[in-house]
Amino acid sequence: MTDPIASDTLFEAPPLAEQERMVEAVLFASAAPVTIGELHARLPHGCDAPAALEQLAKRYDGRGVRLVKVGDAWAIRTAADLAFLMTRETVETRKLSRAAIETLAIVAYHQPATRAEIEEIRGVSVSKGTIEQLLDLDWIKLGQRRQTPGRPVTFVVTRAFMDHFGLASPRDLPGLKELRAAGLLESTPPPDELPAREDDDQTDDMFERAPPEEEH
Amino acid sequence: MTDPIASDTLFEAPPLAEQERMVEAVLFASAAPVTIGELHARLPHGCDAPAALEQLAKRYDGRGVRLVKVGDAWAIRTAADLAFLMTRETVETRKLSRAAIETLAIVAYHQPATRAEIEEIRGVSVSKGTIEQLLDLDWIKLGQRRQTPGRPVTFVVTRAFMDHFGLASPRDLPGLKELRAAGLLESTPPPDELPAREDDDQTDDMFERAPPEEEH
Amino acid sequence: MTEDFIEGPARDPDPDAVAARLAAEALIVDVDGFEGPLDVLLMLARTQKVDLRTISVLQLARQYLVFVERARELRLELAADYLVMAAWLAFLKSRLLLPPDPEEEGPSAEDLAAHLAFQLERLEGMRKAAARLMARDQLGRDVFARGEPEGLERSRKVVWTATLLDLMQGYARLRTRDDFRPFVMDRKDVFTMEAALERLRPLIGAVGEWTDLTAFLPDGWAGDPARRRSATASTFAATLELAKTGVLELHQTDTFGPIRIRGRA
Repeated sequence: MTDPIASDTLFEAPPLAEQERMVEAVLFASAAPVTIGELHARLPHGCDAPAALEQLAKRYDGRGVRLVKVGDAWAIRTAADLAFLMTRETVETRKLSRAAIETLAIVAYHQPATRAEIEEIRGVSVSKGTIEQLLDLDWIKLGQRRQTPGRPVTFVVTRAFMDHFGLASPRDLPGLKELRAAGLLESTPPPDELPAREDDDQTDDMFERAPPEEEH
Repeated sequence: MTDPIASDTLFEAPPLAEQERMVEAVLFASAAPVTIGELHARLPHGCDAPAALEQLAKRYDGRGVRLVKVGDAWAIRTAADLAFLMTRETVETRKLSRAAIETLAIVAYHQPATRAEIEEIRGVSVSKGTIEQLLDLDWIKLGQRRQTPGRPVTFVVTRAFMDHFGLASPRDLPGLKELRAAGLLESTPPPDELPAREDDDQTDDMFERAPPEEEH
Repeated sequence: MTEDFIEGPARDPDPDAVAARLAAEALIVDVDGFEGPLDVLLMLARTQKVDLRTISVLQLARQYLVFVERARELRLELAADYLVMAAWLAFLKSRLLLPPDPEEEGPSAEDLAAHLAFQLERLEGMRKAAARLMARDQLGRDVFARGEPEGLERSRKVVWTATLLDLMQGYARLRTRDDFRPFVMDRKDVFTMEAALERLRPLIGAVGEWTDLTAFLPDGWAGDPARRRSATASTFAATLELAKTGVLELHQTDTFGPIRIRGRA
């Protein structure tokens, strides 16, 4: 009766079910939570916003959306247990770069390996990004510092690395002789060049001073 | 059962009631219509989005918000009879010119339509600004080029257009049947000697070969 | 607005011609409000108060020509489109009035008139459809989307892969790379036969006495054993070459004894 226009045109408030519809539409379309006061201002004269809200809250009980109170205002929100539906991950598979594969291979065959050692074998400097990527992938991790001047950090492969490559232990990595036998070395270097790099010994060697196996 | 991870691994879809909740949450969360494909991508493996949508549509029948179909997508929208409550949300849009409205209608009813066809129907050249305005509103977009000399571009209406005008499909355009029955959507090449605009006259009607719907 | 303006005079009980003339006058006042000659024709057609399918194209042509005539009298500038249409309608009018010429090729006057009527009906149809479209409940005006969307995210996750084979091949590539370094000749410590020949040729003519070969080694090649070996070998080879051509003689007294040479001039 305080609003002459509303009471003139609508002498009676709409039924509660209709009020509930109205509250539902207003809350849905509103860009921010709506207070009881705002609801009363927007709904036809004589509406009982709290009662309509209560009915609406009951109706949404157990549904995919909920009526929630934000401060002194009300809003519709998706049910918290369904939050996982709101983010959708698309997985893209990419091949590791050659630099990353080589660095990983050096760590695997020579672990623990320092960055300087990796660079010496690759003949080029190793970018920080490559090391970081392998650390991110959880395929390498920091080993103990080398007890040499400068105490450089070393890298070792992880359990996740072995899981990914299906290795029971880094010892399972085939040596150069086996690689050659498998035809992975495209050509055979001159015989007298070979003894100088006793590759297989070398690779086996490193597992004698076994890298600390990580617990995962 | 409701644990998405468990159902994912067991390849067992959650019960339909739970799927309905999920669809409800996803549609509430998005302002834009969500395609069936997108729903399936978000819901756990094995869900039947159309069935869940059907149930959900029934549930919202007569409520303050509705489930509406927009092409191959679905959205939740407020009930039109409650528009009077929404004065605060109403977006003041620039009034479209008569040329823009007619051009839009021609594209909608004749799609895919070339610029020459629009001009032939209106009997006047279409200003660049008109097409641009409609493209800007995301109500029309480029369709496939017409396979006629000059390979003219065609225009088709968008999902946003259907969303804006509450059309579940282009077939729901008002008066479409009558226009077609009256032969007014057919391609009728002008006899020679008419001062008609050059056109390439393949106003095939759009529903034979529906324009590709875009992903959202 | 223009439409209202026309509807008024069109209700006049007077014959069509009067209505058309009045309508044409009304049109002229606001010619800018028209969207081309087809639009004007459609307005004029409405004054005939008949279904567009049964419209008199002949009468329409007259109405249009009156419209253009009046516009000229008022010195209003009409776009070329309007004048082209006027010329075409004048032509159509004359053909509609004359008996059909059996010699004449192409579409008949009736076909042309029928197509014009079709165009008008189609434009009218599109106008009505556009009006009905705009009268629908519109998003943001009559129906509303979620005001505070929570958003559906689509995140992209990149999975990096490598196989054990990649790893082994990578390692094998590294470990064998050094073995195949291209062979580079060490040229610093090599005195070539060409150089020795070049050195000996100008000298030998002046050598009349037997002189030890080692005296001909170039400066700086006698000290370091490797360099000395190389220079000695190439100088000896050069003397053999020169002996063959007969410019010098060689002499060695015993095995491993010093080799001496002299010119044969």
